[in-house]
Amino acid sequence: MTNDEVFAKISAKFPMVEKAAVQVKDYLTVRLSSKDDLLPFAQWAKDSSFDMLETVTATDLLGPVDMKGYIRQQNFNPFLPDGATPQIESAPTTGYPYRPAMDLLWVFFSVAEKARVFVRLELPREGISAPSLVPLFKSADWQEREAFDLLGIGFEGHPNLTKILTPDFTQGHPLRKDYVHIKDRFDE
Amino acid sequence: MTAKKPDPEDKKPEPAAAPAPVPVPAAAAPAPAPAAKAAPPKYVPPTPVLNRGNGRLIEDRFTTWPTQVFADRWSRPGYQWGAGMLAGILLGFAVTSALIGELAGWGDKLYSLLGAQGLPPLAVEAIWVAIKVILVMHVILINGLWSIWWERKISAHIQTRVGPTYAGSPKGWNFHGWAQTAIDGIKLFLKEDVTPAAADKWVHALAPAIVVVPCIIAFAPVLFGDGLAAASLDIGTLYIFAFAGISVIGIVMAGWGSGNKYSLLGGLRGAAQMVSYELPRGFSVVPVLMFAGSLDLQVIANAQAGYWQGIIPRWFIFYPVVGQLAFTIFLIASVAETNRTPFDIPEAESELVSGFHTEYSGMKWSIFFLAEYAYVLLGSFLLATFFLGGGASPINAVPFTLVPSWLWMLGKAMLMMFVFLWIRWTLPRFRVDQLMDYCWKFLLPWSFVNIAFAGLYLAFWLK
Amino acid sequence: MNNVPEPRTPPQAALKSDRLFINLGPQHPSTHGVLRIGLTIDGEVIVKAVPDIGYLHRGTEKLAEVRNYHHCVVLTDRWDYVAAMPNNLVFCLAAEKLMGVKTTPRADALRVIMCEMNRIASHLLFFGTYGIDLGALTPFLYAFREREMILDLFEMSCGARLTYNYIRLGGVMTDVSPEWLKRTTEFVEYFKPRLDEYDTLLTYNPIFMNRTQGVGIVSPQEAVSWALSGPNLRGSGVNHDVRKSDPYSGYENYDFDVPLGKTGSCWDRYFCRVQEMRQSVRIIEQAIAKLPDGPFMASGVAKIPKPAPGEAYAHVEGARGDLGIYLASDGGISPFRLHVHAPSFINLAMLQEKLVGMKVSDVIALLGSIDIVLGEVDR
Amino acid sequence: MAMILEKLPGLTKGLPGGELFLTTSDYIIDLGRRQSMWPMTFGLACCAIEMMASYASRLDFDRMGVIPRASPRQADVMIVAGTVCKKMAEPILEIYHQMPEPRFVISMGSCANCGGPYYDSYSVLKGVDRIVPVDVYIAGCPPRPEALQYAVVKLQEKISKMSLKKGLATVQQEKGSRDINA
Repeated sequence: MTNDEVFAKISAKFPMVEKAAVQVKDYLTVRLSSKDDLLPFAQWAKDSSFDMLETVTATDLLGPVDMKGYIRQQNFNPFLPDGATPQIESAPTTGYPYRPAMDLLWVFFSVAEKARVFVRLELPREGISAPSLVPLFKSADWQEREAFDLLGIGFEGHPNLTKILTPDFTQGHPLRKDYVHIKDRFDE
Repeated sequence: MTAKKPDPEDKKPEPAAAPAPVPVPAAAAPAPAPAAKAAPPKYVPPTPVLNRGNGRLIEDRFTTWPTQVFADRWSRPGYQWGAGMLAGILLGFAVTSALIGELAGWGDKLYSLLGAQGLPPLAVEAIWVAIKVILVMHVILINGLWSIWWERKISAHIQTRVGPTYAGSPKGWNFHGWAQTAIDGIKLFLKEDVTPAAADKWVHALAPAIVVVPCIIAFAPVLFGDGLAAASLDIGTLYIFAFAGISVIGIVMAGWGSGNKYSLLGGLRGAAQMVSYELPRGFSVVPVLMFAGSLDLQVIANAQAGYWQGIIPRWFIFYPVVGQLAFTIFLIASVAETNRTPFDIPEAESELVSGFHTEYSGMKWSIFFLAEYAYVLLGSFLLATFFLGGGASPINAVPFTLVPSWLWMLGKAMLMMFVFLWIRWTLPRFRVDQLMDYCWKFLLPWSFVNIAFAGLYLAFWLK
Repeated sequence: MNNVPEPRTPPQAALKSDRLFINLGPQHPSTHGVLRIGLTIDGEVIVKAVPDIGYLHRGTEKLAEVRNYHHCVVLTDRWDYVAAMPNNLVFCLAAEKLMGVKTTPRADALRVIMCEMNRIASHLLFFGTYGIDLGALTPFLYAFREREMILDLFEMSCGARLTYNYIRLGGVMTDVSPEWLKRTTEFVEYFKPRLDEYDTLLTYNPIFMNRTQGVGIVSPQEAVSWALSGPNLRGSGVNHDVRKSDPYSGYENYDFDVPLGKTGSCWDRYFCRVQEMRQSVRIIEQAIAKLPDGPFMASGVAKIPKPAPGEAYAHVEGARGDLGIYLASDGGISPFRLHVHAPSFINLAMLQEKLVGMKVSDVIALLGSIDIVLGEVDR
Repeated sequence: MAMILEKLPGLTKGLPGGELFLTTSDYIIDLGRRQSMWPMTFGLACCAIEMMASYASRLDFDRMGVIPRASPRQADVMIVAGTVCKKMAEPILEIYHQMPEPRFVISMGSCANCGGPYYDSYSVLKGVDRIVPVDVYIAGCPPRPEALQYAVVKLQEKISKMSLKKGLATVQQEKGSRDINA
């Protein structure tokens, strides 16, 4: 199935789903209008041969990453000239629409048709939450926990939404752009 | 293929080509005897390699295989000493086992000699028993030195490695790492002895003793050659099985007393396994006992004397079908009794860390190890006695029949021990339920069938 | 009435049994790293399993946001450190899509050769460690003998044994020499009979087959629902291989089969990997035979690339499955967002459900057959 | 046993030949510790693969008497092979305390030395020497198996300098491990 055929099928069923403005290169990217569309869409995907949920993740669109999230020390390399900065610092670029929102991403894959559809949903950062797909796809379990742990996205209906990767004493969600590292007992 | 490193084992000179045992300094002229043979290849240092970065010479000792540097190692005095030490261990092993029996033969003389000193009979008896106990214990200790080293070398060569090489090295006494076990022993002796906080202190401390003591006791009637045994018992077979079976208590104690869940699982698995495999092990010997008509190991060995057609020895393993079946079942059950792969589920490293001895360190742990190898030795000697004709020569011809019986016995036992090690380093591990199935549904029924076969033989063939 | 004795209650709970909680890991000989599984067992049977990961969480996805694109290749090496070439490749493919760089045919062929050799090296490691997990120590040593040869070849081409950084944006780090090609051909010839040796040593060993066949069966529906990939998916009989369905780097030009399992048991997953090594050998032979001439690096890759804002997704068939990278750029020198679709992480998730009802020994058999690398699970 | 060893220098102080006895004991003790170093089978990350390679056929660690033990109770050396993440720091410290004395630590690879490529990561411990005393550091990412074997040789040299008079402890061991809960 080509991307256009897939999109034709989708738009026949869900007229409110539109092609995303920024397409993931070479793949069909659609954008949901609200988070209420997600569960019907996922149900449809599961029933119509898009039976594998490959990825659940999100992008924080707040802005360039905060350098306070990294444990940087002064460079003690004596071979470098004074004032040299070998480490890259984050910097905003002009023209990119930074905004306080998160762009969620689900990737559905059809094993039979070898077709892939990227589903995006933009939600505001404050108190962000989305419906969980665990009842439909088992693979959503850990990936949603990962997104919760690293990005702080709540998934409604997830049976066990707990930390998965970071240790218990890590505060905050590291992949958020405004993450500030709070020193723990392992940082002197 | 790629940058070739010389395989050390291919280039190894034959041990037979060793110069005379007199220590010859490395630089000295070769002795007359080796001069007649082809001179050993002289070590030629490789062409110097320059570091491309800084233009300095890379020392050749980092770019060559160590054995290549020591190509003329046999001329080094340390190497000869090391070989001598290893031969000493082996010889001590043989002599100790031989002495047990020789003393048994001399018993009457010693008895009368001690009695002539005016000692009371009880004291004479006590001295006599003490001598034998010490000798039997030496068998186990020397076996530990020998068989652990041997296992490490055999496993290494099975796995395309070389095994211990440098042990004993600072003065170059490193003949194939002969001292590795001894050095491990020194280290283990000096290690901290940890008793975990959660452990049951007394049970934890007693468990190794309860594993190793029955093992030593079980060696009493073991036949080391023709008429060579520390104690000649009418019920020798039963005695050995009875005492060897006690060790399982020690394993359960180790598992329970360690206060570790892995140990507990290992101990319970060990108990289930060892109790189960006692049965096929015992029943597989029944045909042998039926043929020999006795439980006495000496009688069993004597029953295998002689040759069919003057060629094929009348060993029980050569009795068609029954002999081979009994041998196989007994071998498998013996491997299972010693907790070695493929039956090592009590200490399964990839599942239970180290099983029942997870929490043991230092000397206590090494006693477990000693007991394991002692059981391997026990199994080897039993196999040699029951199925391989004891001290009898396999070939009915003059130079072979003149070899002392204890040497044949030792050779057969070592062959069997090699089989033990070979099995260990080849096969994967069973699962617990499969292990039990294998015992109860396969080995045990077949050992019963085997007894029936043996009865038919007795009725129609052997009369 | 008073004379009637009260009925005696039977002694209750004469045999009191309790469940045991054991911690498998984070330091355990067969967890292949630092995985922890909390097992609640009833005798030898597991009633509950809770995998706990994150003991190797290094925060690579966050670190990538303050590295430039060339630096990121270095980070990718250390996800799946057993097969690092596909990691390099997938990041480069994604970044090249963002930048619009087109690689040369020779670079593509070299990438294919390297990835397939790394697949062999990775499966050899799996073969060896799976043997150790099931108690056979010797296959590990044989596997490493061959693996060392592959590592020697890698060392000859890029100087590193494990973390290669060989596949760069726009091509590869350096061209291979004719000597290298000759030696690789020699290795391939040497390696083919070794595979038959492995089959006699482990694959068709009755004890090994008893341990693995019929254990940890994953049905095709379950496999798709768990989004398994790689040999774990194909072991269940689902025909999905990125090299066939979504070809990259010229895989469509090579003739190879996708080995499939029948029942989805541990043995099928194992067997898929062993068969994949044969297919990799075929691909390497073809790629060397028709290795095109030309430059090994595309022109037009900046020293500090600044791709235009956009998003790209690339995925390859890594040694462990469908390894994908989602890369977003805001026009700066660093990726704006890097997300790794890590096959080990997703394959491992099925453990919590599949382990229930198994025996303790089978935990190791199942865990080993999934073939995880903790660096990729935790990233 | 350790208690007897500690008292030995005092006991033999005035005795004739006491010095000779001590030196001989030192030699034998060091020989045992040096040539029979059993590391934990304890892999963390990439370096663990190189550690496995050094046990394998080509480089055969068994030549030096180094065989891996699965249980910390039977191990002498802890090879910290790979990135030490903060979540893993406590288990490592626990394993270190489970090992019986004398115990040694080899820090393998840049990550275990100082954090390596993850020098600014929020979840990586910047060097295992922040929690346990390290005897030998190996540079590299990952170090070659030969480097690990060289580290073992260096550790052997270090052990051969241990003596009863100095209390049979290396400088690092006296430093002890860090109490991370303090």
